[in-house]
Amino acid sequence: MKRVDLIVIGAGPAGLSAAIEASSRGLSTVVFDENARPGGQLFKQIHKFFGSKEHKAKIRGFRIGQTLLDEAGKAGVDVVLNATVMGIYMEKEVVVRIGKAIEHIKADAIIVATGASENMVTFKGWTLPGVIGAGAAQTMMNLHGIKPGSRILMLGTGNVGLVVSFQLLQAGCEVVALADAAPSIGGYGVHAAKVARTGVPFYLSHTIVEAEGTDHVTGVTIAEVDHSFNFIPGTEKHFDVDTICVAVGLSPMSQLLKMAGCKMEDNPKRGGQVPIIDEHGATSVPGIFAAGDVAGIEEASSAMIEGRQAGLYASEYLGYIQDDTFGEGEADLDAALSGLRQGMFAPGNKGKVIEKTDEGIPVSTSLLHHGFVADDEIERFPGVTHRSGVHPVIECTQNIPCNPCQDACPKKCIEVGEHITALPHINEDNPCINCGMCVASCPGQAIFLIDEDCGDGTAEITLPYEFLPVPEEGTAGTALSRDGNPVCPATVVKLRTSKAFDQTVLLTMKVPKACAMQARFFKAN
Amino acid sequence: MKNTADVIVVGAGIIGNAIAYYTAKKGHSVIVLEKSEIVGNGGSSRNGGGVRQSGRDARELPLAMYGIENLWPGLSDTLGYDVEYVKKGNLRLGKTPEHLKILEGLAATGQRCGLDMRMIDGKEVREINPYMSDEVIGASWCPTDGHANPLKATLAFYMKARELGVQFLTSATVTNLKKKAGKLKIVETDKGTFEGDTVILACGMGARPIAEKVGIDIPMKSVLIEALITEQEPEMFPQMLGTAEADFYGHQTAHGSFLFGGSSGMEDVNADNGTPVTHSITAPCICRGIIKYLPRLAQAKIVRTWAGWMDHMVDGVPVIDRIDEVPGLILACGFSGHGFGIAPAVGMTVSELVEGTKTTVDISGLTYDRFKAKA
Amino acid sequence: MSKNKGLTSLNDRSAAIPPFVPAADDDRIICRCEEVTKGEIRKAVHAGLWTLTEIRRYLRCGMGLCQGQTCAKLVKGIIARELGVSPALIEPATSRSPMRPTEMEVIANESEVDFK
Amino acid sequence: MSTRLTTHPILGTYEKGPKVNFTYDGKPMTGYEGEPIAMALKAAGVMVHRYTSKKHNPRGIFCAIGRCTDCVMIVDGKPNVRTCMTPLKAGMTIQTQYGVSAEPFPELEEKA
Repeated sequence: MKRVDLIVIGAGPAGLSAAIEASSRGLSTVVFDENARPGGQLFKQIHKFFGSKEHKAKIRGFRIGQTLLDEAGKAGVDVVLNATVMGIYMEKEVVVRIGKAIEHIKADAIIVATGASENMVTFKGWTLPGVIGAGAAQTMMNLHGIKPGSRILMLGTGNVGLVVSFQLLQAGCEVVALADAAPSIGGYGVHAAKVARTGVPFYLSHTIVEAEGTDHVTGVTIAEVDHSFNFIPGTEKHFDVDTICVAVGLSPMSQLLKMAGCKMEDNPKRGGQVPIIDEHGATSVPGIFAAGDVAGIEEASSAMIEGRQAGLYASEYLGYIQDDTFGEGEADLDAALSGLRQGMFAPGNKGKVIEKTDEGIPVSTSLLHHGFVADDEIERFPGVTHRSGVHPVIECTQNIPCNPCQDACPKKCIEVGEHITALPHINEDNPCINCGMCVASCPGQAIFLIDEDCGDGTAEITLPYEFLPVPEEGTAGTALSRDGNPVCPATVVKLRTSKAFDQTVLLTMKVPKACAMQARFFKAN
Repeated sequence: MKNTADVIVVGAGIIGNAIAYYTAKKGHSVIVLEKSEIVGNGGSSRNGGGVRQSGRDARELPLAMYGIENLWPGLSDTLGYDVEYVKKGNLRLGKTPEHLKILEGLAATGQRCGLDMRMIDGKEVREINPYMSDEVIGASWCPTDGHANPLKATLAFYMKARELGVQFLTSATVTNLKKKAGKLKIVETDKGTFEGDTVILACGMGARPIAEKVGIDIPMKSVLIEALITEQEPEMFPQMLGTAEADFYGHQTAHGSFLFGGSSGMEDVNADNGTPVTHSITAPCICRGIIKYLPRLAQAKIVRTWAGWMDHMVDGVPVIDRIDEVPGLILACGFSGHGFGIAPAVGMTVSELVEGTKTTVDISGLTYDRFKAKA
Repeated sequence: MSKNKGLTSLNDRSAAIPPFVPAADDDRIICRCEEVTKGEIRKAVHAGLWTLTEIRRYLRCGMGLCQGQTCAKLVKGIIARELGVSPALIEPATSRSPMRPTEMEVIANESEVDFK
Repeated sequence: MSTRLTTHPILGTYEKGPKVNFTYDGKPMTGYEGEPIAMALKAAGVMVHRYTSKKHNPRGIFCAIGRCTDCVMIVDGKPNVRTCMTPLKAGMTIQTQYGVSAEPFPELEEKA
């Protein structure tokens, strides 16, 4: 039987990273993926990633995917596409379907990086065409250029629900509302804020009563739920929609590991049925490793590091690594991974109610319940300061693992510090030169460059703009506040694009001086 | 739950469940102990669902014939759960003259025992089942055979028995059997000790190490069998199918999917990791077999394959017997891969053994003391 | 649903569980592939099928084309609620080859494929 | 109804194969070669891919990545083809699937 050192199952962020690591250490490595193109979900991720430099922060997901592919090519990784692994049998034998045949192949080590599948909730009418998973929406618009619908309700306010809602807006769809049965928003506040400021309402403690329609969705009714998730009569809200998008979490796709005989556990903190693994990603079956979402739901950034780790340990397991070189790489990866696993959204904090930031600042309750920081809350955060001339206002209010703003500012005006989950603060000693790098680099689109007083009764606000059409300079319109409501008239006075901004347009609008701390989005009339 | 009952049954497969049902129906209290956490975890959920008389050894044929005549037709109504019984005949197919010779032997046995069974040629095979390939040159045909859904039938007996008050304990491994004043009464498990006037071992291969505790050795071995099921297909044919060489057997279920069992020929020597894992070579082998006979199924998609241990008795038929040398012990094991179709009759018969009455069906060929060294 | 006191294992299949109460959403499809409803699953639990495997075998939920990708978690939740226990107590479904529905002619074709 | 995006603020334009013709329940349609069949249908405003066996309920795209199998249709005479994973080719015959057949259920005949 054909045998290789390592079989990696899944060519997503974890699998590719694992294969690159192992291949560069000399292991004969083959990657199988059932899809026609590699990269897993990375190529559907058009937003800039969070994290730090070593996590490829501020780079858009699909570009990271391309980089991984290039690296894999350079490392000599053999990626076999349209190759569906049908099972892992005894003695680490993998049976894979390629074309019209099946192939038996053995490996001395296997890394399973099969990722996750979407969870579902049921409601009346949930099987109607027009009710789709959030992943389906991403696939349609970001891979194939098809609008998933015209008017869409999003169920779920985890990061997937928030990010996909924004992507739907970018694709020109109307998102009528986001609903979530939970009492507070599950994903990053900054992701919610960039959706809320465009005027999309959030309905927390609300879920779907019914998807309406005979042959496909024509409307939806949501209603408020009590603590036991029972509907509260009289709270129904109806929307005419043609699409309902469901984003209620992910489950590890761990069936192959179970079939291979790995010890499994039901771990809600890791998203469901996961293999029991040690800190190296090793399962209970010697030589079988797990990396990425299949070992516990996290972000793609963590998946890439876990993949590298699994690749490293598989190399060690097969005797391709000397002890001294091993220690170094291991420590770097451990540090990178632990960086991502801190802050309010750390895996250990799942389900906990956090009332204060690490800095001791009360969190914004408006952000958690409505998707935006209220006017009377914003001033207490360290990124929000006032001075004359153009200066950054950083509306970053939660401890999330992210620090590109610190690296982006050439004048060291913005500081996050050693812990990447700390809230960014302004170094008042250093001047802002209005270069815009911070605005473009913030994955949360939470940084604004503001001249609070231009001297003529107006203020200028520079904001990140990622929609089409981009309004021309001189366009008159309306400024929307954080809650998406019109706040004052506004005029576009400057548009900046740059390769360094990576498709993010820096739009500067002029508004009445009094609205400098309210106006956060521009809508053409 | 209580720890005492009139009857303790070890094994909650279709045999154990049927015994529990018929015994409880007669008014006896019953406790069923099952090693797995799942009811029906052995061969009961890993077979082709054949309810046939044809091809059986003369010693167990009476059970099959009685069941088909008297029990299967009304079983869904009796149990209150649909077991999807279909009585539309069994085709055992042959492609070579050697195959036909095997089939003629089986047909002769059936006829000797009064079974309506005959040889038919390829043309008649295709009249009965137009999907058969031209490679099929003949078959044995038994019109009163049929099939049922083994998963549902096993659980139907369980659910009905439970309704009748039978107590089931899963994840309970029997660790010892003990006599009380010369009579087998005590069953020790990792979940406690149970006591009954009769102890019935209906746990397949598991019966061998348990029976050893009271000095009884059952000459059987375990063999891994595999099954597979397709996606839903348009309705094609109602017969139960088998082949002369038994390379596959199965039927189209009420749902539309095709359920087949089969083997690779390596079952006796395949390695195992302690759980019944499928082997990578078996499903391909079964599929190749099926396609030769039924080319139309080449594009049917397999959605699932699974494996399970079967208890193979040295002479290919079970022991169903009250063991005189161990008063209180009844054996019902070693069904050798064809226990499903006779399960209702076995359940009824064992309930008669419990009561000590003369059995309705002649099981004199299935005694424990029949095993002798070769002459 | 009232919580059942003391049911810490699902081994004693005669143990008392909360009574079956018909619900308005009993006709809701849970398994999309095999069109199994919530009510059917709930009734099966009350008939003694306390494991995911038994429920799947009896009702076919999770046995269709997608092999439970979508409904396994939902079914598990329903079983747990009916029994008044934590979903973690419900054994997970087994995983079987093939991971995706595969034509017989493909499985039958074990030719050497050169994927290099 | 949903339409094709010609430009996207982040992705720019989409790479597509050549335009090809196919039929959907006998009606001529066009799509791009190599894109999943489901996408070509979605772009053409087709929502219902099949009606289920038991309850005869409509289904369409749900997961779009080959997991849920809700989007299966009859493609070139073959039932249960996952349209979200199967690339469109010129001349394909795509049919709504009723149960596992192309025959409309009696009560749906009028619609079909």
